[in-house]
Parts: sequence; structure tokens; C-alpha cells
Amino acid sequence: MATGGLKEDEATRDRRIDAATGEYRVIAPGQTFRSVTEKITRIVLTPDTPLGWFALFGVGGALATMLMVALTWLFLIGTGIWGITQPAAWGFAIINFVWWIGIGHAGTLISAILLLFKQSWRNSINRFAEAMTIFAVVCAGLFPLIHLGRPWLGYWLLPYPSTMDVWPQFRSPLMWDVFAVSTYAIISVVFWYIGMVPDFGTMRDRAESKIAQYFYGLCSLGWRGSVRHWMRYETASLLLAGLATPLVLSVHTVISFDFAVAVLPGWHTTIFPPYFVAGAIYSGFAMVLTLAIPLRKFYHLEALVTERHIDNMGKVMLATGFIVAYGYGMEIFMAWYSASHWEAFMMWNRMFGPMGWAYLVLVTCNLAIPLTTLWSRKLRTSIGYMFFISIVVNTGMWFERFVIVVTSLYRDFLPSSWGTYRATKWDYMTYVGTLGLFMFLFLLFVRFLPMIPMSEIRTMLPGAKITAKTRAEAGD
Amino acid sequence: MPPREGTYGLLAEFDTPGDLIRAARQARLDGWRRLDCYTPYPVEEAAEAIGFHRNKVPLVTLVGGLIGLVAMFALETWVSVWAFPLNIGGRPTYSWPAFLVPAYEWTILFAGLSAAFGMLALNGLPALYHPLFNAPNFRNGATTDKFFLCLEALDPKFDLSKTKAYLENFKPVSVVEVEY
Amino acid sequence: MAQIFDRSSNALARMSLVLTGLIAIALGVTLDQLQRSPWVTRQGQRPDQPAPFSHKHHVQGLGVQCQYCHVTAEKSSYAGIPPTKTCMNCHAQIWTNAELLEPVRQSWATGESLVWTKVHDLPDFVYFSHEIHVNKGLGCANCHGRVDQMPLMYAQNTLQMEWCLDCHRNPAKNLRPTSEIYNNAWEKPAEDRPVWCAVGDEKTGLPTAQSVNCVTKDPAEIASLELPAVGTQDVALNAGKDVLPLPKYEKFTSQDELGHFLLDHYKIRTPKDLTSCEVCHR
Amino acid sequence: MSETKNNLVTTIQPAPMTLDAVRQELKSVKGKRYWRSVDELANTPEFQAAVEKEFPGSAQEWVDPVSRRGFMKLMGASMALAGLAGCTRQPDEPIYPYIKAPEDLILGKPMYFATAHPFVTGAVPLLVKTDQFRPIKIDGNPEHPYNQGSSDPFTQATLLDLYDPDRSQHVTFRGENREWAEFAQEFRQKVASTKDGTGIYFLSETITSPTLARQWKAVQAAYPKATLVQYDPAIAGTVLEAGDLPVYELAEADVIVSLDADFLSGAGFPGFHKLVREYADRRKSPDKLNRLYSIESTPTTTGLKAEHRLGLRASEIPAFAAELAKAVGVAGIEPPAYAWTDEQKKFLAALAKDLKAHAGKSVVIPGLYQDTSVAGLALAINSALGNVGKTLMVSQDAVNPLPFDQFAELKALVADMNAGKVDWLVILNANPIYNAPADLEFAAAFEKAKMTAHLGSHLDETGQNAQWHIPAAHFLESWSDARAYDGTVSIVQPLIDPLYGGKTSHHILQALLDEPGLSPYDAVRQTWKATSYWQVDVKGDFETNWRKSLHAGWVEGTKFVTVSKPPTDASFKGKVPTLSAKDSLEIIFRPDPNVYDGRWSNVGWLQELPKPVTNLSWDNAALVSGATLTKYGLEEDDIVELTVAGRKVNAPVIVAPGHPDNSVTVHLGYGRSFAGRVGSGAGFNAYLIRTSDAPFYATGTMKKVEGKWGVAVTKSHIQDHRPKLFGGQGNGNNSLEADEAISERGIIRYATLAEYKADPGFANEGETHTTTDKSNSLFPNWEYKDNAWGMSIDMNSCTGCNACIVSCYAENNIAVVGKQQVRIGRNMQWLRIDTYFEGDLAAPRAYFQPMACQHCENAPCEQVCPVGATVHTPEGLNAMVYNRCVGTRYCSNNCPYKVRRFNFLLYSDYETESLKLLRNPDVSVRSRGVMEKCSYCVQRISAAKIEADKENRAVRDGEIVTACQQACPASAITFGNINDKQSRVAKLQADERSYQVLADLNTRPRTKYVAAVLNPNSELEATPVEHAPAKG
Repeated sequence: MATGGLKEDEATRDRRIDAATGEYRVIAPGQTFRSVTEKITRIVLTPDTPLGWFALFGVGGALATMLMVALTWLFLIGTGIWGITQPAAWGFAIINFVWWIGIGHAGTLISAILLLFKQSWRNSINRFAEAMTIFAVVCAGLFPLIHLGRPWLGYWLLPYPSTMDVWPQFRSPLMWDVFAVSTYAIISVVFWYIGMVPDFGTMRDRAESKIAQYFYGLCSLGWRGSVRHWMRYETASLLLAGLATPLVLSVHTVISFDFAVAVLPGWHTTIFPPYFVAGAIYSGFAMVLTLAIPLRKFYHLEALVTERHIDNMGKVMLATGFIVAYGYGMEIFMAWYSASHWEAFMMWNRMFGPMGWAYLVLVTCNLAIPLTTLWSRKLRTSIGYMFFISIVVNTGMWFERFVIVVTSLYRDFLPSSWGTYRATKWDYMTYVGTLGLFMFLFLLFVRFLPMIPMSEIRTMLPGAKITAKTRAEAGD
Repeated sequence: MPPREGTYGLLAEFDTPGDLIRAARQARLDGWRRLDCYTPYPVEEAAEAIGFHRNKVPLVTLVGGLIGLVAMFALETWVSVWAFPLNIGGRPTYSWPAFLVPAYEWTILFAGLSAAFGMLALNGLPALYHPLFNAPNFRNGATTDKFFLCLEALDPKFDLSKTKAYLENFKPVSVVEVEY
Repeated sequence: MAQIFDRSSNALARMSLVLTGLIAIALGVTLDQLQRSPWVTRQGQRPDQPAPFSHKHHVQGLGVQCQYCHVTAEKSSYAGIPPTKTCMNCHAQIWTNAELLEPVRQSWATGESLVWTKVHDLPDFVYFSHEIHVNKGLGCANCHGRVDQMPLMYAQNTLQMEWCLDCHRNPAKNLRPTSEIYNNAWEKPAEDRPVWCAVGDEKTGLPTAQSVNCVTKDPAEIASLELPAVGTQDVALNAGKDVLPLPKYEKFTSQDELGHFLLDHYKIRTPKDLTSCEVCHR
Repeated sequence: MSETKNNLVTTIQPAPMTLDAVRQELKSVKGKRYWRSVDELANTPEFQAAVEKEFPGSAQEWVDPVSRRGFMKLMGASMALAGLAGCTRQPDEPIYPYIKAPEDLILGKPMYFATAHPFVTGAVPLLVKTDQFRPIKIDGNPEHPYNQGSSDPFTQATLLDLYDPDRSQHVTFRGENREWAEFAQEFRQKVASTKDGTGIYFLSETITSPTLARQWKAVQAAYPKATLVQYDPAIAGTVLEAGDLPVYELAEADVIVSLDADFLSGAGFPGFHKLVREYADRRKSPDKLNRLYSIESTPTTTGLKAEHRLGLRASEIPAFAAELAKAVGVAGIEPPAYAWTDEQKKFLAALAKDLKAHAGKSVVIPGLYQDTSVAGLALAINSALGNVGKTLMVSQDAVNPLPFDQFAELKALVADMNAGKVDWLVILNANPIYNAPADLEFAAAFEKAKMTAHLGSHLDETGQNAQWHIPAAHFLESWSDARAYDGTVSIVQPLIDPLYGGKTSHHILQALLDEPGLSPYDAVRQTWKATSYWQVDVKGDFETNWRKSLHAGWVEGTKFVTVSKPPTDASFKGKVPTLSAKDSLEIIFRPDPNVYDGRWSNVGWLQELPKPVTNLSWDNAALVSGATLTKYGLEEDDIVELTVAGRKVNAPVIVAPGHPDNSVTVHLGYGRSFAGRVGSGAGFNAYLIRTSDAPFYATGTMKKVEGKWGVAVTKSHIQDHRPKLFGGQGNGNNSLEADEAISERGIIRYATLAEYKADPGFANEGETHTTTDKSNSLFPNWEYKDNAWGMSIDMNSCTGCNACIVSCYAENNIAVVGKQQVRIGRNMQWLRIDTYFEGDLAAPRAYFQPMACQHCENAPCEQVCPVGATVHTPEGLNAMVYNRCVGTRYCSNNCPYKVRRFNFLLYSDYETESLKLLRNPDVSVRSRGVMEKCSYCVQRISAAKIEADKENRAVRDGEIVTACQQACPASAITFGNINDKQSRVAKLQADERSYQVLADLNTRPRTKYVAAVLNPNSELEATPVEHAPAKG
């Protein structure tokens, strides 16, 4: 379906393009409060679940089970079952951790930053983008714990009054991670849930079965849409958004500190925070596309998730992609400009060393392919191509982390201790397993929760327009 | 306390936000104070119409944030300077730049939580039971596509028949009496 | 479209929110207490031992010195558990056919060790040295409690790291004259229980014990008693001073003063040194 | 506390078993006990056999020291997970008091006893540390005139050999358990019945014990026809078997020439400890530098330390020696005609000139494994230069009390066996079936002996085939005596009861004498009571002398008498062998630097120890030059088939920098089939192609066969193909590591004597020679008031002999991880010797840099640990708190020196009983998931501090000696308090040649290195001419 987006007949195309702006409409015309509500609630409240869902759910479940197997073996035998060694003491675990966290960022960005910027087009995608964030953080959060040599002592990273009278060591970036990631997880969940409360109300009122009514009734906390509530609710959402924005920036900044604070050439650079954040959003939007495109097709949500969204996300990726490119460029420039032998050798080794191939992959996937093609609106709105791009960028961003973690480690200061890194089957099982876990959780979400925020969609419908007459009266 | 008996108020249903706002504004001008609007999505004009302008959520958030900031920074400083001072790679015991990061995170954490739970508390949620839900048409519309104005019995001006007639002036889809 | 929830549900909902909070707190408190509880630390527990040996009887009753059995306390990190021989030294003569001592005679006959259960059991990664503590003015009782009053042995203290640190951070509050190390009954000095100490020979290379000598009787009186009772007390004292010049004794009426005095003269390392990890972990 | 003896012994059921049997075995037992039994079973040869039978190939899994303990890891993990349940509640611990406490024992305080390690090249006098009478650390005897406290890898590792769980534990006859008495009885009767001892043969390792020699003489007197054969594969055919060696006095030598003599790299060379010490002493200060020339056939640390090194094929060396002899004017030499290259001629000329210039102050040392003519030539050259009596003494006595022509005797024995003349063959601590020359077909002949008995520590290849097997006692378990290289006699006294009731050769020979029951103890005393015996003059009351000797560790006045006057005529009698064709392939046989002739195959420390030069561990390999590798179209780790006189063996091939072309070095001692869980199956058996007529080098062929071997090399030497733009040479001849380390990163800093004189501060000047600037930090510098521990390592003295590493293994309970783990870079050595090959890999110079934790004052590792498991102590130690470590491994990433080691799996063996006795009680045994590293031997520091505090004094300089420092024969390592300006370490660190590695990172290491100063011969200073390029 590489060009599926283009094959449709002009007539329908035109209706979806807003004559005034020449942009795609955010929502296809002809939608009313009720129709939107119906469309979205039906997906959840329908008694018959589509078979496709079960199929995917099975796959996800299987992979998640594989993850459990891998983890059990890990806890029994030790981190030695992975490829990590001396000098490359960090491997897949940390790479995946950074990758997953990065993916999470797009969700928060869409729900928070775009909200602050009053980008109303975000409304149709922010709910599952946030869900994606949370599940991504779940997968990410797994790794810092399991990569410990003695995971059962992980709680020593929390400040609590122990009988040893010893406390965590707050100068360590890993401690910062603990707080950054946990805060990120909590705030995301809260933000996500608060956002859903009014919709839970709707679900409660639309549900037929008693169980559904109870369940959604409880979740809605008895929401009844009083405008007073709405006003406080709006304020809270804005505040949460205002908090989530610096949070999301800080989280990947802190993650980048794990590297930037270390002494290793290739890690010890000040460019990391911005370029990690940009990279995170880059891969995050890629992931949103990877999810949105099949979803809208599967659940026939083309009317709510339109080409406009795909197009805009394409633009965001283009922008962040260039920030990332700047980051790469700056690393190379600094390797030369700093006149530091460490930097120079690291860069040479990164490009032409035994693991140069990884650098090649990342340049191809992150720069060569997307940054050249995303200029074209035709391609940006071609559903098939955007799906392809989203996969490419996700791959590329994974390799970026691989290059940063491994190639900096395996050849550092003392040539005598140079080594290499080779991942084992357990590494791959764990990584693929988290993909499964993610899929598993996400499918549960689309099945049981409203994946598009109805209350926010409603505000964009023509029906929500207050007539000029009323305004006039408001005047006097 | 024994459950309240009798009428909670009168509920007028409208099809468009416009009608609701007009009615609400009029009601307020006519001196109604115990009244509220119910809409499927935030309608600021309606809030203004019933004279609801400012709320305390920001204040709560600010306080929460400050608590988080102070708590964490104090903890870090106490731990590294007094509780068990150690020479960590020759760094000073009071390494405030490093301490800023967790403190910063906790500021956000506490602020965020206070915003969310503060909002719920101020809204008096959870309130799983509410008289309005007794109204036959309320749950069908209020969270989907209908707009409601409710004049409550607690208002001194309230009189079942008069008020009903009063509401009829606004040409609502329907006016129903809501029992407790 | 009726109500889903009963009237009471509002109250319930809010109640349950509050409860969740309370339970979370309670859980935290419980765990915090649990890790310090005797169930974990074995504090105050009397494990079954092959023979019901009573420290009370031997120390208080018979006045057996600690070192008689725990020979190496002063010379080694390990205080020493007495070999069966030590028991037999006496019990070959007395209580020769006491039922309680059967295991001991068994061990003596068969050459199989008496298998005691450790009461003061530190983790294997903790390197505790009896010799340095005993030589620097910490009495047996400081850690092991009033062993002379324990019919059956039990741990007086938790032996947890926080307990060790408590003293390593401020040794002064527990120091006593080296002459009183084995005196289980020693009590901290007080107004009615003063201690007099004089600085002894402090040139380096000598054992700590010689750097200070302390007495619990007023040295002035001791001196005066040795004099013929001529004239008044103070005359006698003055005379005494002329006759035999006493070493300069300082009087201490509080553990704090005494502790800091000994801290200086026993050359005890600073808390910074004593709380450094490598002191106990290698 | 104290383990009772009997529960150490884990018995082995000899009955063959199947896996069903195993299942039966295990059905009964449950829980922890279950795993324990599995482990015990897994160790039994029967079990391994069973596994081999039912799953061919997978047996390795069970033998591999790490994966064998897979079960244990499961247990460990599940117990650890139990810890998740919140509380870490310890189980009850029992105490086992003594019944009667030993008189002089203070539990918790170590005791030291003097003894000696009897070794074929001369005994190594020892001072052994014991804890509750368990030997836990072996070190040289500091008072002994010969080694003055130094030791070597072999000696250090004999400790683990003592506790080897695979030692044989029972007297057996045809596999059935028997008693020693039964054997003694039967043997004595049989021999008696022969009247004159006809048909009684003894095959022994080289006899070094005067008492044993005396006992043998007694046996001979009683049974004249009884025959004794001595055989040591590493000694047979060398000048050593005759035993008369010159004693070199390197202290006096300004110029040292090694003719294939590897006297700096291990105890394999007679007098190693003395020679290294004297060599190193002259390297300590630039104003008394000596100069070392090395002409060698295979790269050794000796050659790579040399100012000038010439790689020659083994067969060329006698001829070269002859040329040299001629050049320095030895009479009557006719060197065989040979086409020497210009480079070689130039080298010869310069060398000869330098030698003449230093007549009387030079010495030429012949190689042990060269043609005997080289020894003759060397002596001739030395006497021609008038060195005899100055730099070398000729001794009249031999280390070996019973000189033999070992090959000849062995041949004779085989002939007799084949002729059926052998009724009883008693093998004393030898393993001929494994290591006899292939051409003798020993195993076949062995079958023909009517009755065979084997005394050995293991049920090895020979033990498997012998009818009687008697477990041999380790030297730490037995009474004996031995002579050091300088002749001084040491009494070997036991430090522990024989763990498995082992016997010694003394028992066996004594069994034939008048008092068969006489214990070795009495035998040894008898020897030394007879003062007339062996020209030893023991004055005064015997008991006093005896006790004095035991206490001191040697017998006064037993040093060899050496003659200092040169031999009457210095001309050379021998004959120089003809050279093999230039393009023929020479195969060189050398005893392995780690497991020697195979006797230490089952010592994990030595197996895992990276060999000097190649850094190969767990295997031996065919070592070739890069050019030869290319010529045969090979790649490293390929498998090649080596053929000598029709005999074949498959070996992995790796490049040894500086190896002569057209020549292969193979190390003996590998390819054992019955070494034990560690040694069996490691490497290949080079004895299979070694013949008695060409024991040290033969011509043969090499061809590639399918497959890769999978060698474990701990350090890479990648060829530097970087273009000039990136700071490379472009040609792939150099080592990338060395180019980086020396020219770019200032890790190795050195100067020639001339350069040093011109600029003494060279080590801390120049762009890459960065230094620490205390003022360049954003935050205030931390103050270290009282003690400040620091270390200084002399790069000029270190010869990379690895003694320090093995010593560290023993002192710090370091785990052995197994080949597979080493291959992926997980070896646990806290201390490693970084080797950098400077210049063309075909003719490099190497720099050996011992690298352990640098104890940086601004330690990057500490700042990144989230739980504060690694922190700085007030005395500046970088402390690693194992029990606090959660295993993020961040510290390791952030360590610029990569000296931290992580327990990726459960490496420490908590199960094997005998290994528990080995542990140093003052050091925690690290469990899975914990980081560890060099602690500057903090346990020794603490002990010293406690002693000092008890006496209210400061710790004295030299009171604390780290394990590596103690073992180092070159005393290249110095440790102490750098705040005490009078301490040795403070002085060294103040030396302008001292530098810090990676100083530009401002980590402020407490370990400083003293930059090397070389003393090259100006005529040879030009870099060696280009060689055939190595393969890239």
C-alpha cells in the first residue's frame, strides 16, 4: 500500500482539503457530537471483538511470555547471559532503555507541548500517543532494574532509612535517572487518566452492560460535566501540560547525562541534552505513525485521524531530524575542532573501526532516507510511505543508541583493554520481548479505553461554534 | 446523616451551547445564584455566564511544587553533608549542582500530583452518586451532545411551579424536576 | 437511565481513597520496623546450645575472668571460643557426673567438637577485630551487655551497621579505662561515682594501656592513708604532697569528659577515619 | 570456625555409572543437599565419562569450571531472590571449637613457616603464610640469600596445586582401593625376593633432594642391579641434566648477551630469581644501566626487554654463536659457512665490538634449550673476555645430585621393557606416558612391564595405566630437602597434614631399606646428622642447628663452592651443528611459560594467566611471525596440522610479534587427557611430535586444516592501517595499540640514555606527556593529612614475568572464570601486564606495564556509583564495598584504566570443599553481580594499622607490602605512604622520571610509573630494516 494514499479519486480528496487553508482538514466534514461519540465508543463497547485484534493480541502475548522466560533465566543465572563484558559493560539493556524512553517522548510532546501551543489538530491523536508514552515507559523502566548485577537489591537506589545508615549517592546520573524516570512515569499516568475522566463519563452513559457501567462509572469518578468542574479541569490540564513540558525535556536530558557526565570520549559532550531530546521526539513521532496508520485503517478512523495529522507529524519529524543531524555534524566537527586526540580517535573508530557498519546504518536511516524525502508533501501524505519511514527512523534511532553506547566503550583510553561486543540470544529475546509487552498493553488499551478524546474532539466540531448573536449579547 | 429528601432542582435541556449560555446569563441576571450548567465539553462562556471566573488549582499546584523542591534538596544535602559525609571521587560533600536534578524532578512530581488531585478535590470528586443522574434525560445527553441548565432548590428564589414556568421561557427541549 | 451507584458510594469512594493512603504509610512503617526487629536481628534470642552454659554462674558466681575462656580477645581479631579442654580443667574435678555436662564429657571422650550456635554473628563481609577494640578502651559489656547477668547467652545489641556506626561516630560515649575492660559491672562516671585519671607514659611505641592510668578511689585519700595521722587532714595532705609527689590526677564525673580525655590519650582515630568503609569491609 | 579434617574429603565412587545411575543417586537427596550432590557427581570422572557417552561433545560443558557450576548458580540465584522477601535474615551459624587448642595457635592471626619449593631448575626457598595451619599464601623467603623474598608464577601457583580437588585420594590397585601398607609390603617382599634387584626399575622425575639421593644410594648398595631412571621432559637433553651450571653475577655485568637464553621470564631458567634481581638492580637508576643483547629463536620477555634483539631461527643460533666467538677471538673456531643478512652482520659486528669494549664486565648467557655447543661457545667467549671469575663463577657441584643422560637412560628403560626384563616399574612423580618422546613409543612398552606402580599427585595418563597408584604428597605436605640454584640447602617441611594421605618418593625408597617404616622426617634428619655427608659442615649441636635451619629456612654453609679462576684453556672443543635450509620450517619446542611441562595443567590460575608476549590463556598454540602466517595463507585462530617425521598434531596458529620467519614455536604441557577438571582438553599435545633426537627444535611441515580453534587471547595487537591523516603509519606493520599508547596517548614514556642526559625531565614534558595540575579543578582539592597510600612501578625493571598476577590471585581470592568467559573478555585478574609492541610487529620492542587500580584521587568511578559502593577513604584508597554493590557496572564504564572486574556470573566456587581451605580469610569472596578491583591489599593495610594503633605509633615504611610487590623478583613495585617524605615510595614518586598515566584527565592516580631509560648501542640505534610485511 505504498501509494494507497494517492490512488483515491480526486472528488473525495477535495472534500478532505480545506478550501480556505489548502491544508487537509483536521476532521473530515459531516461529523456531529453524536456521530463522533458513537464512532469512538462503539470500538470499546461493542460486544464482538474483531478477530484481527485477537490475532495481534496473541502475538503480543507470546512475545511478552518470551520476555518473561528471558528474565527468569536472567535472574537465575546473572547478567552474564548477555553479551556485556569488559570493556563494554553496558549493552542492549541500556540501549533499549534509552530507545524506549525516547519513544515515550512524542506522546507527552503531543499531549502537552502541542496543547500549550493550542495545536488543536493534536486532539485526535493525543490519547493513544499518551498511552504509547506510558507503555513505552513501562518497557523502558524494566531495563534499569534488570540490568543490575543484583536486581533484588534495586531498592537500594531509593532514599529510605536503612539499618545500614547509608544512603544513595546523589552525584550519580543513575540516581537522577531514578527520579526523572519515576516522575515521568507517574506524571504521564496522571495526565493520561485525568484526560480520560470526562470520556469515562461518556462511556458510563453509553454503556449497556452493568459491568461496563460500573467499571466506567468508577473510572469517571462521577463526572457530570458541570461547567465549574470543566473550568478547574481545564486549568489543571493546562498546568499539567505546563509541567509535563519541562519534564519531558528534562527526562531525556537526564538520560543523556548518563553519558555526558562520564569521561569517555564519545560520551563526554555538551551537545547531548538537546540532541537526545530531539532524537527522542524524532523516534517518538515515528512510533506514533507506526501505531496510528494501522489503527485508523483497522478501526476506520480516517475521518478523525486525517492526512493532516500524518502530514504534520511528517513535518515535525523533518524538523527534529535536522536537529539530530546537527548533533551528528557537531560531534564530527568537535572531534576535529577540539584538537583532542581522544575525540579524534573515537570518531575515526566510530566511522571506520570494526563497528563502522553501525554508524553507516544510523546515518542512512536517520538522515539519508527521511531528511531527503520528507520535504515532499506528496510523500508526507502518502500513508504507505510514512509507515515505511516510521519503521526506518525507529531502526535508525535504535542504532544511534547502539553506536553511542558500544562504540564509545569497546575502545577507550587504554588500548591494552580494548575489546569487542557481541549480543547473545538472550539480549535479542529481551528486546523483542519488550516489543511484545508493548503491543500487548497497547492492544488492551485500544480495546477497553476510548483511544480518541471525545470531549476534545467535540470542541473542534462545527456544533461547538457559539453563534455571533450570542457573542453580541455577551458583549453587553 | 439521613439522605436528603425532596427536589434537588429543575433541569432544562438545550440542543446548542448558544441557547444554554443565553439562558444561563439571563438566569444569573435575574438573580439566581444556586445554578449550574452541564456540557459535554468545556464551554467557557457558560462558566462566565453563571459568574464562575477564577479557581484555586494554580495555587495548590504552586504549593505542591515548592514542597517537592525543598523536600528533595534538603534530603540530598542532609544525606551528603551531615548524615554520612563521604569522599566521593574528591568531590565536595555539598555538590549542589548535582543535587539540583532530583530536586527539579520532585518539584514537577509534587506540583503535578497536587494539580491533578487538587482539581478533583475542589470538584468534590469522586461523587459516584449525584441527584442529577436521577433525571431521565441527563446521562443520555450531558456527556454526549446536550447542554443543561440546572436551577437548584436551595436557591431562595426557587419555587417548583414558578421556576418551571421561568425556565420554559428559554425554549428548552425539556424541563424536568430532579429528585434527590 | 437511572443511578448506577447507591447514595452511600460517595462516602465509600472517598473513604477508600483515604484508606489506601493510610495503608501505604502503615506498610512503610511496618517494613521499617521489621528490618530492625529481633526477628531479623536475633537480638535477645537464646538459641539452643549443646550445654546450657551460664555466663552468670561462671562470671558472677565463680568470678571466672572473661579471658580465661576467650583467650585471644586482646591478641587477635577473634576472641576465641574455649576448647573442651578449658571446660574439663574444672569439670574433671567438679560436677563430674552432672547430667548437664554430658555433652562436654562426650566431646572430651570422642574428640568431636561441641557444636555451639553463634549468638553474635556478623555477616561474612564484615571484618571485626576484637583486639583493637579491647586495646582502645571498649569493654566487653559495651557490645555484649551484662554477660555476667545472663544465665543463657543472648545478643544484647542488634549488631546492625547503624549500631556500629553509632559508636564509631562518637566513641567518647562508650570509652572506659583499659583497666576496666573486663569489668562487666563498670558504670559510667557520675557525680557520686567519679573517676580519677593521670596521663602515663605517652611516648609512641608503647601499648595504649600504659598511656593512662585511672582509679575509682580518690588518689589523694589513698596517699593520705599511707601517712601517719598527724595534724589535720589538709596538713597531712600537704605533707603527703611533699613526701610522695602524686602523679597529676584529673577527676571526671561524667562519661562525656572521661570519654574525650581517653579519646585523646588513647589516640583514637577521628570519626571520619572510623566511619570509612574499608575499616570494616574488604 | 575451624573445619574438622575429615569433612574435607569428598569421596569418589570408582564404579562406572550411567546417567540412570546418576538419577538414582539423586532421587533420594533433596534441596541444597541435592545440588551439592550434583556438583560432587559432576566432578567424578565416571560421571563425565557417562555424560560423554550419552551426549558426545557436551562433556566440555561439565568440565568447564564455570558452566559446570551452572547448578550452583541456580541455587545461588534462587537464594538471593529469597532475599527479595524483604529481610536479609541470616541462617544460624555453628561454631566448632577445638577439643585441645594447639599451643602456639592464635586463631585469627597468621603464622609463617619457612620451607622450599623443590623445582628441577633449583629449589625456591619459601616463607609460607598459614591460617589455622592451612597454607594460604606462598612467598619467597626474604632472608634467603638466593631469592631474597621474590618468587615466580610457578611457585605462587603451587598453592592452588595443593588444594586441587582433582588430586588422587586413594591408594589403588587395578582401580580397587587399597592401603599403603599393602603396597609397601608387597613391593618390599618382591624386591627382597630378587636378592640383587634384577628387574626392579625406578622412573623418577629429576631428583633434587640430597636425602632422596642418599636413600637411592642405599637402595643401590642393597640391590646393585636395581635401576633408576630420571626423566623430566623440560630438562632431558639440556646442560641442566648434567647439572653443572655457571653461576652468573649480573651485578657486575655492563653488557649482557643472551644466546636464546630466556632468563628474565620465569623459573624455567636456572637462577631466574637471582638473575632478574641483579639485572633489575642495574636498571633502577640511569647512571648504572646495563645493556642487554638478545639473540633468540622465539620471542620472550627477555628478548623484548633487550636494548637490541635479533630474531634468528633456532638452528642459526649455534652458528651465530660461533661467529661471535670467532669475532671476540676465541681460538680454534670454524663457524659453518652461512649467508647472514646485512642486518645480522651489522648486529654481529657491533655486538662483538661492544663485548670487547666491556671485557671482564660483560657476560654471555647460553640458552637452556639450545644445542649444547652454544653453552660451550658461551663459556669460551666468556673466558676469552676474561669474564670468568668476575661476572660468572663456575661451580663444582650440581643442583642435581644424581647427574644423568636422561634420554639415553629412558631409551634403555624402554628397550628393557620391550625385552620383558622389567618386573617392577615404579614411577616416581613422573608422567612418561604423556610426556615421553614420541619416538620411544613409551605407552606400548609400558604394557610389557610385568608390574607397574605410579606415585603421583593425580591419576594422570600414567596413573590411569599403572596397576598400583599411590597418591603423592604435595611438597607442602611432606618432609624433604632441596638445593637452591646457589647450592644452599633448604629443609622442606610440611605445613599441613597430607589432605589425602599422600606419600613421597622417600617413603617408597625407604620401604626397601633396613628400617622400612622410617618416616621422611627421620630420613631427612639422618642425612643432615651425618655431618660428613655432602661436604656440608654443620658445627655444634645438631638439634640447635636443625631448629635453626627449620626456622631460617636453609642450612648454614651449604652454598656451592665456586671456582673463580678461568678454565686452563678457553678454546672450544665441541662441534657446531650444521644449519637447516633457510626456507625449511623449523618447529621449536619449549616448556610452557605457565604450566611448564604439563605438571600444572590443572592449576586454574596458571591456565587463565595470559602468557607473556602472546597474552594467550587456556591454550597453547603454534606461534609464527606475521610473514609466515601470510606465506602459508593462514589467519590467526586457524587450525594447522604440524608434522615432524611423519607424526602429526593439530594446533591453533597465532602470531607472536618478533617471531623469526619460517619457524613455529609450540609449547609443551598441553593436550592433557587426565589432568583434571581444569587442565583436561586444554590446548594440544606437542609431545606427540617431539622426538628424543630433536627435543628442542626439529624441521617439519605445517598445513591448514578446516575450522577455527577459538583461542582466548586477552589483548589484541591490531595492525595499524590508519592513513597518515588519522595519525597512522598507513603501512599495516605497526600495532595500533602501541602507536596510540606510545606516540599519541603518553601511556608509555621512555627515553634513551642520551636523551635522558640531555633532558632528565622528559617524562613530564611535551604535548603527549601530560601532567597533573592541582590548580585546574573547579572545586577545592581534598586534603589527605595522616597516611596517603601510593604505589610506584618501575617500568625499567618490570620484565613481565606475571609473578605479581598469580600472587594477587592467591592473596585476594580471585576467581577463575574458564576459557569461554576469558574469550569474551571477562577474566577477573585485578592486575594485568599491558604489553605494547613498539615499531614493526616483525621486530618490535615491547613495554610491559603492570596495570591495576590507580586509586585516583578524583576517581571517575566513584562519582557515578548510585549507591556509594565505591568511595574514597581518608587515606586516599579507592575502596570497593562489595556488599553494597548492586552491579550497575557504570563505574567500570567510567574507569579510564578499565581495571575494574565484574562478576557477570557466579564465578567464585562456594561448593568445592578443598578450595575453601585455600581462601584468604581476610578478603571477602565475591559473589555474582558484584564489581571488584585492586584494593592495594587493603586487608594488609588494615592489619598493619591495627598493630600500629595498639602500640600508639605510625605505620612504618615497608611495614605494608602488597602481594604483587612481595612476589616481584625485579622489585619493580613499591608501596607506601606518600605523605611520609622519607618513605621509599615518596622518593620514587618525587623522581622526575615518575609520571601518571592519562594525567590529562586530571584523575590524579596514586600509582605512578617510573619512565624507562634505555641504553642502546649507538651503532645499532637505527631502527631495524623493513621485514616482510605482516598480514593485515
